[in-house]
Amino acid sequence: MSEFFKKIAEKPFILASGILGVSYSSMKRIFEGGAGAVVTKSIGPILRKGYKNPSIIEILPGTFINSVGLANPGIDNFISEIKELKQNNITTIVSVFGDSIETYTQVAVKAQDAGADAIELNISCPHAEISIICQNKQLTYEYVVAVKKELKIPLIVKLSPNVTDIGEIALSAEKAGADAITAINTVNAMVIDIETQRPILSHGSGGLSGKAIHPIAVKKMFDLYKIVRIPIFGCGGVFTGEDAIEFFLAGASAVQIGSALYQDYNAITNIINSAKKYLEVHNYKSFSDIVGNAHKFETQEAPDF
Amino acid sequence: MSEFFKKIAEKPFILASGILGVSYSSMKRIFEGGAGAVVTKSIGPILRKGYKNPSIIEILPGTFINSVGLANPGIDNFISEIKELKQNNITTIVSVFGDSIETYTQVAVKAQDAGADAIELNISCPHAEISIICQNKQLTYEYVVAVKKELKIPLIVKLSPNVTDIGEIALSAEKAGADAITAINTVNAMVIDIETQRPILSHGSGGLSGKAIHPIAVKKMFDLYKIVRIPIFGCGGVFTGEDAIEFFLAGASAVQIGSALYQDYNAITNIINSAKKYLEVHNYKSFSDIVGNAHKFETQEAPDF
Amino acid sequence: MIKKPRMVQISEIVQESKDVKTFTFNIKSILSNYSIQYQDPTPGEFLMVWVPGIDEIPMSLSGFNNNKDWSITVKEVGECTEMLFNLEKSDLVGIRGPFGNGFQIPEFNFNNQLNIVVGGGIGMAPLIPLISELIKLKIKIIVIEGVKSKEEIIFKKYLKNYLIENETFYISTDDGSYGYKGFATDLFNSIIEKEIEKGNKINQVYSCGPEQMMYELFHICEKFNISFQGSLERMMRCGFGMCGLCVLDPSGIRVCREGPILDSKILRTCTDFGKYNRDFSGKKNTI
Amino acid sequence: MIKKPRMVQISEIVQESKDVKTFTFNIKSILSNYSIQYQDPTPGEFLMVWVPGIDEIPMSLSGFNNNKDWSITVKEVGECTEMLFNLEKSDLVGIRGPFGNGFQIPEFNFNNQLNIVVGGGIGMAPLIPLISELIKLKIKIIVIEGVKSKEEIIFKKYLKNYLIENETFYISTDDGSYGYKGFATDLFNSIIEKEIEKGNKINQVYSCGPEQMMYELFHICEKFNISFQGSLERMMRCGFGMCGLCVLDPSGIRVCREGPILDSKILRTCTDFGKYNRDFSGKKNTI
Ligand SMILES: Cc1cc2nc3c(=O)[nH]c(=O)nc-3n(C[C@H](O)[C@H](O)[C@H](O)COP(=O)(O)OP(=O)(O)OC[C@H]3O[C@@H](n4cnc5c(N)ncnc54)[C@H](O)[C@@H]3O)c2cc1C
Ligand SMILES: Cc1cc2nc3c(=O)[nH]c(=O)nc-3n(C[C@H](O)[C@H](O)[C@H](O)COP(=O)(O)OP(=O)(O)OC[C@H]3O[C@@H](n4cnc5c(N)ncnc54)[C@H](O)[C@@H]3O)c2cc1C
Ligand SMILES: Cc1cc2nc3c(=O)[nH]c(=O)nc-3n(C[C@H](O)[C@H](O)[C@H](O)COP(=O)(O)O)c2cc1C
Ligand SMILES: Cc1cc2nc3c(=O)[nH]c(=O)nc-3n(C[C@H](O)[C@H](O)[C@H](O)COP(=O)(O)O)c2cc1C
Ligand code: FES
Ligand code: FES
Repeated sequence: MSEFFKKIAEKPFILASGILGVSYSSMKRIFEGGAGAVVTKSIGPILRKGYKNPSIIEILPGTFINSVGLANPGIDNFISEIKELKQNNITTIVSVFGDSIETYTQVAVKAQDAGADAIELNISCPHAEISIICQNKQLTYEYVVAVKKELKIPLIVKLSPNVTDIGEIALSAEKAGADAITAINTVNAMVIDIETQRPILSHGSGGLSGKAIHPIAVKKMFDLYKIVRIPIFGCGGVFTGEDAIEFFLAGASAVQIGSALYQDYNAITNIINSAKKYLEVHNYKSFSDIVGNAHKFETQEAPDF
Repeated sequence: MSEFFKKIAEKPFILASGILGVSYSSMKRIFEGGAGAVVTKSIGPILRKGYKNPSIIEILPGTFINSVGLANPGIDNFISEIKELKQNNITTIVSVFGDSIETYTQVAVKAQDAGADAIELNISCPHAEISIICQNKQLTYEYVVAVKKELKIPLIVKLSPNVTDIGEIALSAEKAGADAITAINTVNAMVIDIETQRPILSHGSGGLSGKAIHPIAVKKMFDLYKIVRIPIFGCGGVFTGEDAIEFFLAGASAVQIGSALYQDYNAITNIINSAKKYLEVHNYKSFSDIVGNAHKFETQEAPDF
Repeated sequence: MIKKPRMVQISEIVQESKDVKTFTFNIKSILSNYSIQYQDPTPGEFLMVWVPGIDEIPMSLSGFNNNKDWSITVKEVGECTEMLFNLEKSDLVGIRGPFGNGFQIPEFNFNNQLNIVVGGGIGMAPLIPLISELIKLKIKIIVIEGVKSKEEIIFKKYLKNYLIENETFYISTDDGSYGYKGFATDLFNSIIEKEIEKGNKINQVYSCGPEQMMYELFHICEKFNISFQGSLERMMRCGFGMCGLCVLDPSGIRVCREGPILDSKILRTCTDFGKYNRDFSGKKNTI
Repeated sequence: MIKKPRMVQISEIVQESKDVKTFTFNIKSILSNYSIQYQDPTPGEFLMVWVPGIDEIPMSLSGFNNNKDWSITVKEVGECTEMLFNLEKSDLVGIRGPFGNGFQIPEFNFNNQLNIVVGGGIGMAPLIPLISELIKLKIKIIVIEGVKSKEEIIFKKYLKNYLIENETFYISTDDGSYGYKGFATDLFNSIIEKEIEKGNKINQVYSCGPEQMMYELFHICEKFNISFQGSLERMMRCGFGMCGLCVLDPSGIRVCREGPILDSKILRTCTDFGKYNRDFSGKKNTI
């Protein structure tokens, strides 16, 4: 197991991309709160302001919709942030996107050169052009192969739930050399203000995150665990230790936490402590002891007649 | 406009399939509460007990997961129920499924003969074999064409959100002769009990319904309205007048209500009254005046750089 | 209310008769682990009880106290109840609820009126917390427990703590192996006639048991113009009013939500009562 | 808290100066239509104000009362504020919030100590409810309003209702067209020295305004060992702590959540304060 995956195995809780991932200082807080690694905001080849506000809204308790639109300062402006992260000994996954195979690769390589411990390929943002990649197994294969070729560090591929068969996309990424999968990115959604009759988000639609998508993400994890052999990072609606444990039981090697972190900075520590408490109470030594345990049971495959 | 669609236009609120749709008496209550029509539980060619319990669970406030597994008494046992509905002058949509083009057609024809006002083709139950149909535009086309050929009454096709591109499936159904679309059926999901480590539903996974899926359903409606010309019935997480109005603004000709009806029987009346209040306050004469209004606004298509 | 099934440890198991056991568990751990708001149950409410890997079935609460110990009393009749019977103290069982409406209990005993409680076999289960409540409220009651045979008598010790046998607490056996020989309905009829003769007014009858028994009790009550509340059983999937499996014709009343306790006014309109119910597919079967 | 943006009707618009207007709206309709739980705002909290089709921007509450009339005071500086300026009475505007921490207000005025409030231009907005509160608590205050020029003075009439000009309420103009000629910081410095000479202890300085002004005030306070609370501005997307755009180095403090009011303890650690902020892409820019 590479150095990177060893670190993740020790502390299988990771900050998800796009939440508190603009500057090293918030990522440092999350890391110090107990995360094994942080994923930065998705970084592209050039500065991008993204969509106007409203772009992030809480629509149900603990459920959010966003269309940030991949706002980011561009990789060249972000290098200093990566260096600060590494100076603070923070295990850093840089989330990367581009507008072509070339720019994806360029950004990934620049991030690697700046000291990133791993790259997460964002091919799945539902409210941006790039979502087309993760909807197509061939495109996924091509992008992953190309980026992987230039990397010495591990490559994680982040997938979307907005597809008919996430399994075939994951297999494609695995075949192309991905070292791990993150599932899931946000779920396509829209909220309309009935007074003005217009969609609330400036972009119109956006991605659903938080509590509402947790059972959707757990199902994807359960399905993926049967199909791919590389580690899968579970992502979507982890707010409690219980939510995290569900992911491990469904097959996650690690859990990413995003939306929940809008709360106090100690939210991540509370989640981790509660998940650790579960191990203790149930006499497990580590999270790896429970990975995939939900697959041990027979479920009723055919209905009763 | 056919008699059926006239009735729906007058009272564009419909009981969704599978909720309180076993016996004529609960459907009568919903109809008397103000619905323009009711959709029965999905009925198949033979008696089917479905999956064992637990099969319906509330997992977040107003959000549910179910894997009923198309439990139904079979069309022959259900004919009496359809007749009771018609004797009570209830506009009745019989939801139909089968295990082949032939059985789909047989059940639909029997329902038509028993007096159904319309047929809703369930090709989209996420925890049953039939979900494969709605994931494939060719299969969708073939099933719809075949059933439509034998029907004198309108045919509604119910679609699933668990696909990469719901638009192409809807187009396929339209091309095949569907008279309307219902969107959406439930979203694939899973909940695991961390004490026993097993999925809670006896079938393992199930379909998410209720509040959590409303913004997902609104997005599908918004996308479908741009693509198909036949009426679209919005379904998913309508709990309030506001939720219903969102659907109309996104492009729904009518709204189906399911999960919310677990509440008191007056829930449907409250929703309808609150939606009507909106028309009144905003000086509209009918719901048709606001259908698709959310499309009038420009949203930010490209992000700022 | 516990909405998602939550596992709880069985703290006590009491064998009530050959095929009836009472299981007790304390729900404090569930309430605190999952920050669930607590409300005291009402007699007559039920739980959905999950035996993982087997089934999830409705069970009335046969007891609850201030310490949040809840209990169910189970008769072994099939697969899931058999698995329940295999469980031991400290084993886990999943529960959600309580669901349903519970009995309507008078707030005080005006005019010194008499209430009669009639249980048939395992139907005694939801009546136990009802009886406790009525006694607490100092409402005059007569309890009738009807069983097939002596071995099936349950809760006798408990009831005799509060009630005097053959004065306010009667047992009937079909075979005459204990107490009154014959059906509980016949015993009930004769008790009513006696009380009326004495000039006593009976203002409420509560019942749970086989539907045929309740059907007859209800009609006796109608004859004597006495209000009746019976706890009905129907197949249940959701338990909270969504699936429609437990619906009664032609009112649309959901046994799991507007019931399971139905009063005379509702029963009068009900064409299913005593006639037919539905299996798990939704198909009607005559009772 | 209003989490999803909700439209509210503007009930009153007051032109405070050439490019500053106060908009008032009553939020009762939002609270009742969407059954939102109400909590009184704290001075210093802000709203996200949505002008549909244009943008959604942070605006401090410049007033709120028991009748649930809330107000914001807006300076026209760009696209969205310009569109706000085009709105008329009865027009709709979207709001969510209030967000942020608000000023820490002493519970009573022990030892008769003196608090000083310093606002720079539109920075007066969140200070108005703070001043009202301090007056209500009978805390001795001095208010300094610094503007470029006479025409920019706002809230003068309001403040003169409660405070005596040139005794507890001072105005400075950069160009000397009214009151003290020079920067508010200089006026502040001289007032402090005077008060200290008089033997008065200043125990708290509150401020909002251009960051350079607050930066200097803070350093004056440090010199004199006075606690300082300043309301910071950073680009905001979410407004409630999720996106990370408004985060300060190296503490990770979120201006929208742990702020916008930051005290001396935090400001001492802060390497951004007075130095740099971030644009909407997240790129650092020197101030
Ligand atoms: C509101 C209510 C309260 C009840 N309270 C009690 C109680 O306190 N004590 C007690 O012993 N029994 C009670 N029952 C009956 C109990 O639910 C059944 O005995 C139990 O479900 C049998 O399950 P099984 O798997 O052992 O039997 P099975 O072999 O599965 O079935 C035997 C019979 O049990 C009934 N049954 C099975 N599944 C269900 C279901 N999901 N919903 C309703 N009935 C079902 C049917 O009548 C069935 O024919 C109650 C039923 C209801 C509806
Ligand atoms: C917590 C807080 C409270 C504020 N309170 C007030 C107030 O009470 N009254 C008032 O007039 N102004 C206040 N502001 C400043 C106000 O938000 C900006 O003036 C406004 O956003 C300008 O928008 P615009 O579209 O007119 O200008 P633009 O042309 O879009 O931008 C002009 C400047 O406004 C600022 N700005 C724009 N968008 C944002 C944003 N999303 N978040 C933060 N700053 C932004 C930037 O500095 C930008 O350079 C406050 C800002 C913050 C952070
Ligand atoms: C405000 C916001 C911004 C996000 N930005 C990104 C991003 O830049 N790149 C990415 O891969 N995912 C992004 N995501 C998706 C999250 O990383 C995560 O996949 C999703 O939110 C589900 O996890 P959660 O429910 O824990 O938030 C964003 C999510 C939110 C809420
Ligand atoms: C318990 C339950 C049973 C359902 N059964 C069916 C069914 O038999 N046929 C069908 O087409 N949809 C079925 N559905 C899906 C609903 O009709 C509806 O599409 C979905 O629940 C979303 O709407 P809602 O959020 O208003 O419930 C069922 C949903 C639930 C919750
Ligand atoms: S059991 Fe589902 S409605 Fe009663
Ligand atoms: S504005 Fe998003 S974290 Fe502060």
